Amino acid sequence: MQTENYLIRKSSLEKLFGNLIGNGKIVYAPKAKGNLALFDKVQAFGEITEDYIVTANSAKSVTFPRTEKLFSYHKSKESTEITDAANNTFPDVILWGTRPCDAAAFIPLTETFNGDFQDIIYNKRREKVLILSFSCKRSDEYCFCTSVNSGPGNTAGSDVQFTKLSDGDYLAEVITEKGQLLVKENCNLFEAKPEEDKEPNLAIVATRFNQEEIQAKLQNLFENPVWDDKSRACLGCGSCSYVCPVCSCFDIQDEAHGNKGTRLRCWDSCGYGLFTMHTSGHNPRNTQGGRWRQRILHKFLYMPNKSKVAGCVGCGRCSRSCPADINILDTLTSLQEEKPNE
Amino acid sequence: MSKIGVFICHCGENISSTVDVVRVAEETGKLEGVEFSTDYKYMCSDPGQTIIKQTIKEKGLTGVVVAACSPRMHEPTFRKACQEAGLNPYMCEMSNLREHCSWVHDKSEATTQKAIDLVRTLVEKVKLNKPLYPIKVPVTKTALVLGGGIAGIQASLDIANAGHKVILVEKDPSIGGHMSQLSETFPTLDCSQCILTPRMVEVAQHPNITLWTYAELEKLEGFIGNFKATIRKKAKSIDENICNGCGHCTTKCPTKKIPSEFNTGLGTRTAIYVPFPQAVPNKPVIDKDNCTYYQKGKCKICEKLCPTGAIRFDQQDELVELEVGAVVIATGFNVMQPSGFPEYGYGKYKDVITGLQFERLASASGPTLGEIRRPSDGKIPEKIVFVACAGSRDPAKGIPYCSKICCMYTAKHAMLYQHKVHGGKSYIFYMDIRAAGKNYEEFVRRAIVDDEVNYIRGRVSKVYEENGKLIVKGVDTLLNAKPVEIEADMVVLASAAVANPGAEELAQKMHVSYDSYNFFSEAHPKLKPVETNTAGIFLAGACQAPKDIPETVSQASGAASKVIILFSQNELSREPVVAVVNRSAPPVYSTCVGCFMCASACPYQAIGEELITDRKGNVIKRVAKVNPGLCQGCGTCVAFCRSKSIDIDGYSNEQMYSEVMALLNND
Amino acid sequence: MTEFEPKIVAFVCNWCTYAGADLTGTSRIKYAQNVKIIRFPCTGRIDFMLLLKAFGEGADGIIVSGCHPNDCHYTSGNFHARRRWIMFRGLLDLLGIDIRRIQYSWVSAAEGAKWADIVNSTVKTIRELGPYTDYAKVAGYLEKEVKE
Amino acid sequence: MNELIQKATILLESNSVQVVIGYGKGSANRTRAIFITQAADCEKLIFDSRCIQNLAVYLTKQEIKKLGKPAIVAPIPVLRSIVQLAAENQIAENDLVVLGVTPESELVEFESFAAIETFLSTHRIEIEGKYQKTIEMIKSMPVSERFAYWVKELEPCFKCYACRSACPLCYCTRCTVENNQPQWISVASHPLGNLEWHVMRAMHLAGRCTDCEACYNACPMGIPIHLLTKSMLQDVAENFGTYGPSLDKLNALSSFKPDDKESFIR
Repeated sequence: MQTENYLIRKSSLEKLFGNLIGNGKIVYAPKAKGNLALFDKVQAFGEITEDYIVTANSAKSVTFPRTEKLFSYHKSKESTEITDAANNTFPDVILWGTRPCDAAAFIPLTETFNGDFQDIIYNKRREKVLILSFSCKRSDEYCFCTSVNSGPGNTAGSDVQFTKLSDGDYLAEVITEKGQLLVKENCNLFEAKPEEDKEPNLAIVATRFNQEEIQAKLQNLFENPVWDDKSRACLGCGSCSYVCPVCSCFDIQDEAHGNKGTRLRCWDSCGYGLFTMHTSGHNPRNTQGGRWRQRILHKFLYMPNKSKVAGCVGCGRCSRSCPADINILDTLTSLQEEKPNE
Repeated sequence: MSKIGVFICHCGENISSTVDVVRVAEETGKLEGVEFSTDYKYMCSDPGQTIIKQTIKEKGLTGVVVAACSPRMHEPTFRKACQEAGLNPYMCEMSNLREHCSWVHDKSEATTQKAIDLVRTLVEKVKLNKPLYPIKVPVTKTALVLGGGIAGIQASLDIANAGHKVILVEKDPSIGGHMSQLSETFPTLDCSQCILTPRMVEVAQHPNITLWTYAELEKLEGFIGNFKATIRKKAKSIDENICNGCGHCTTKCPTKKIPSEFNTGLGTRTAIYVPFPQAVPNKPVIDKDNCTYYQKGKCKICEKLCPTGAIRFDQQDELVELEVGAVVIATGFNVMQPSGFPEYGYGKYKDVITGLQFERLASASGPTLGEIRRPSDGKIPEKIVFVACAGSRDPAKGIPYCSKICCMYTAKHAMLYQHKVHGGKSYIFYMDIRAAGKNYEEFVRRAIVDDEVNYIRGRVSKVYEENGKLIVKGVDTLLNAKPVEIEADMVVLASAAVANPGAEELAQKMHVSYDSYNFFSEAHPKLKPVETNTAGIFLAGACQAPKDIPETVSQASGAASKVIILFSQNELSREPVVAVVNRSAPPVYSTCVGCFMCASACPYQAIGEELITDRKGNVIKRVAKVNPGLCQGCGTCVAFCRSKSIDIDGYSNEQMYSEVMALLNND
Repeated sequence: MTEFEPKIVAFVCNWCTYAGADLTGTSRIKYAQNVKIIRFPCTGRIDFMLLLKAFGEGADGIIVSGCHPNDCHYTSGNFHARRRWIMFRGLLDLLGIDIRRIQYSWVSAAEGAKWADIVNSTVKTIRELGPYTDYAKVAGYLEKEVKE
Repeated sequence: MNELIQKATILLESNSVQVVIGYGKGSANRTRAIFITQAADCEKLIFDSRCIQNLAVYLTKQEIKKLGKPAIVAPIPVLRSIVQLAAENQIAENDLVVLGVTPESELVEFESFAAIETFLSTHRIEIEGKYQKTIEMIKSMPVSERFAYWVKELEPCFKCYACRSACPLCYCTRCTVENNQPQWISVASHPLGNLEWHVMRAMHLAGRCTDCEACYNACPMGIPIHLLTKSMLQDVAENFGTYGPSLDKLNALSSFKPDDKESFIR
């Protein structure tokens, strides 16, 4: 559909929030915690912080929770009864205050869950999510959205995107039908707005590399010292994957309690040594260098090769949260200088 | 897939009267992996065991749960039955439905439900059991016997006569113990020393017995068949090899007024002394605390007089390490000092004495040469009162248990008195007369009928002195609680038999359990009366509980036979419940990271290190390794291991975890 | 309304408390059915995680019992256990895991009556504290059917 | 830090070590661990108050071990970890050069691990007052409230195990949480799984933790997990009278005293 532009007054924004909460919707929004902002359930408008570049955690958990019940079972000597979680009804969730990068991340994420296998639970959850993104007025040196075909005002993935204008009011760009419905239900809060260039109200994010170039280079960079060099300080934790809005690897776990139990889908990370460990003890990816390479290749080569969408939206979270200060941009920019293997 | 058999025992009616055993069998039969479940009157009986054995064979069971009494009772029985049916014995577990359920709860639904829970828990455990095979360890065929009383003497002689080496350690300068202090013995009135001394001499001369007197256990390490004992040989201040036992030193020693322990303070001894004339070894020791030279630095008369030059003032205690395969504890008992009972006047009036003191007075080798004379003035008492249960059966001020020997020895004392003091009058205040034993009741009858001892059923409330007499006030409960007052010349208190003062410390050194009175605990009150909870350590005599001589001797022979059985094999099969460090294929080899916290926690120093090397001999990994011979299976290391790399067979992480899960999830 | 019947798991060593509980039986001293025993070789073997697991699986209370100090069949397993418990208890308390629900005790093979007393008094304590709903709520997150 | 750079250069030039583990410039205003193998690169070494990562964690990492014998830039927290790692047989004196850095940014060299221990005896671990206060505040809550407090604090934990990976003492090749026979700890990061994980982590550090705060610094969600280990450090000190790392192989939990005091065992 064609994007529709509206104006929403600063004061109306709070009313909009009030209406949503009033209708019993679950709202996730950035909440301050120490020096961090975290996506969390909020009840009141006052809980929401505006002071963040991006939140420490991504918003992916609303569609891909870190622990997802797939089914539960109850077995006896004769038979086993299974309750499939795919039959569940999932709640309406509103993501309030995602950055454009986070909203855009749902595109590759949804691709992943709809490849060879259509994940019912993921899709049911995704259908119920309304994404109200806020464009970026600030960026930091970790941000590189513009290098991965996105930007501080990218509306892809959002249902509605709000941009704070110089007078404190907001431009509301309605991108989807879901967004239209929101405007309809709260029409008294939205005013018509003529076409306006929002660029002056956005942060400037320098383009650091070209994604397509990197993709082409990576075809022939499997054996390269850069992987070990750039990952030497890697501690082998999973924080980069877990804060990443696109990372979607998971592990299947059964939790048994006597004859009852649950099968769970839990987040997993290619940063862990155990991720590729075989039962025999052999580990094809047995150093952090190999694991770091996998992370980069997966995002910048395998995913775009497979589904045309890269697995990175340039939010920079992985670098910000890395306890060893391993910076993905460092690796990517130095890759640009590498000569591909012949 | 597991095929578990569940066998619920009624134990006659012991279990079935409160637990619905049929339902327990029915409910547990529904559990996954349970192939068969049944209940039976007596699972431990022959037909009961046959049911188990047949079912194992017919159903091809992979595991067995017997829900019956405590595994501490019948685990070996049922494991053996499984083995006979071709199932590894460690694939059998017991669920304790008797001691932990039917005997402690009333009949109710909750009791049956608890029984079901307990059985289910063991079913889940046994599913994770794995076949285990006994560990073979060598046996050092030398026994250590602690204590040279009649118990230690008997045990030593029996073991030695079976052809095994014995080291007999006695803390006093001579063996003989309490029995050597006794005058005559009930119920035969034969002279105690006359029957004991030949045994003492036999010990001294036996080629298989090494006798160390004036010595004590310092430390005991190791395990059955392989103990390492450290003995402190206290300095006797003489060279035993040179001393010929002539006795010059003891007669000339200037310090002569030391109360003689052997004569219970009724006589004296010198600082260099032999405790009694028939002592074995008959060689003196110097009592450093009372010796003038040791205390004041001058004297050395004994050294000057000694014809062989055997005195060694510079002798030091010596610590000797021994390797022994078994230990018999025969450290005896002690007599409670009745000073906690001021009403009896013990300690206040010289003529109120204990039963043991009376033994010395009545003994031909005693301070009065066997004449009954008052300690105060040496007069022969015309009237004598014996007080039974002076401390025994008195939970308030004494000890709650019965000292067992007092009824008999008090009858004996009264009888000896009547025989020695013609025309004397003797009275015994008693609570009950306990004379169960061969010829015991007849003996007491003889005292009452033939020797006219006056038995008064009642307690003594007060003893006090008046005009040179001891006034004994009491009550005769058989005569409508009529007050009784006797003007006596002497009062003898049958003071309680208690544990030795060092018993608790000794038990801790040896890691054997003991009861609240500090008597050593037998492994089972009925079926393992000479064993302790620690394999290879046995009990003989009154260190376990008060006993008379025949009982002590029987138990000593029993303990000896246990040692002889142990020594009849060159190798010992040990329970394979030991810790193991995991190993796996390269490149992991083991998940152990070699922090060795387990090694520092192990009480047995059973954990060493192992170097994992490649083909060229380069060290790849340094990991912990358990010596299964030393490991005793406590599992402390297992709970310590952060990476869960060490586990214990029989109580593995998976087994304990599944027990918790099963116990709390009844569905 | 039926009275709350707490689920209590007892982690006991084989040599002292298990034997002590046997003696309770031999002596026919009655106690509440709520406590069920799991036999360990030694208190030194008792992994703190098992206690936590017990709460996670719905236990309302826990008894941990072994040989008195100096009486350990394995000489020092109970000393190690004691240190572990001191630390564990401090941590649980800081975390707000109700340490009143864990009764530690020394019960020797000769203390049949003490075992009955420990059981009965623990059952009484846990009855007073009520079901451990705080923990059950956390443990039952996936079921969301925790009974208040 | 010229002294440090000079020393590192000499070590690499003389091939006394093959790698220097130190701090270099990082992203934004951060510093990061750098691994210098060429003497010429030693100039990249920096040291200032931003250098808070505990570098000792790298001493047991296989990727770093492969580089050869290391020298390590070691401020106080790193020194403490080195002593504890030595006590736990994870590092050997001859396989490591320690470039100690005092709080005043002065270089100290050590002849032996024992010398480090001696040096540390004048730099004892102290739990800062603000933490003591927080711990006291938490302890003063009613038990139910305290539990709720922690459940909420631990809620953001998604089990990335950054706390574990950043801790020099979490060097196990297989962590308990990775053991699934049995599955001691729920892998899932639901409230129970999170609680169990943090109890286990803290218990496994009891008597070992050197209070470097690496776990807290590493946590991407800012969970105050260091309060658990700090509180346990206090408990160790109060109950067993020991505080901080020691070369003595017997640490607080693998040793005991027969007369250890407690008030809760009946």
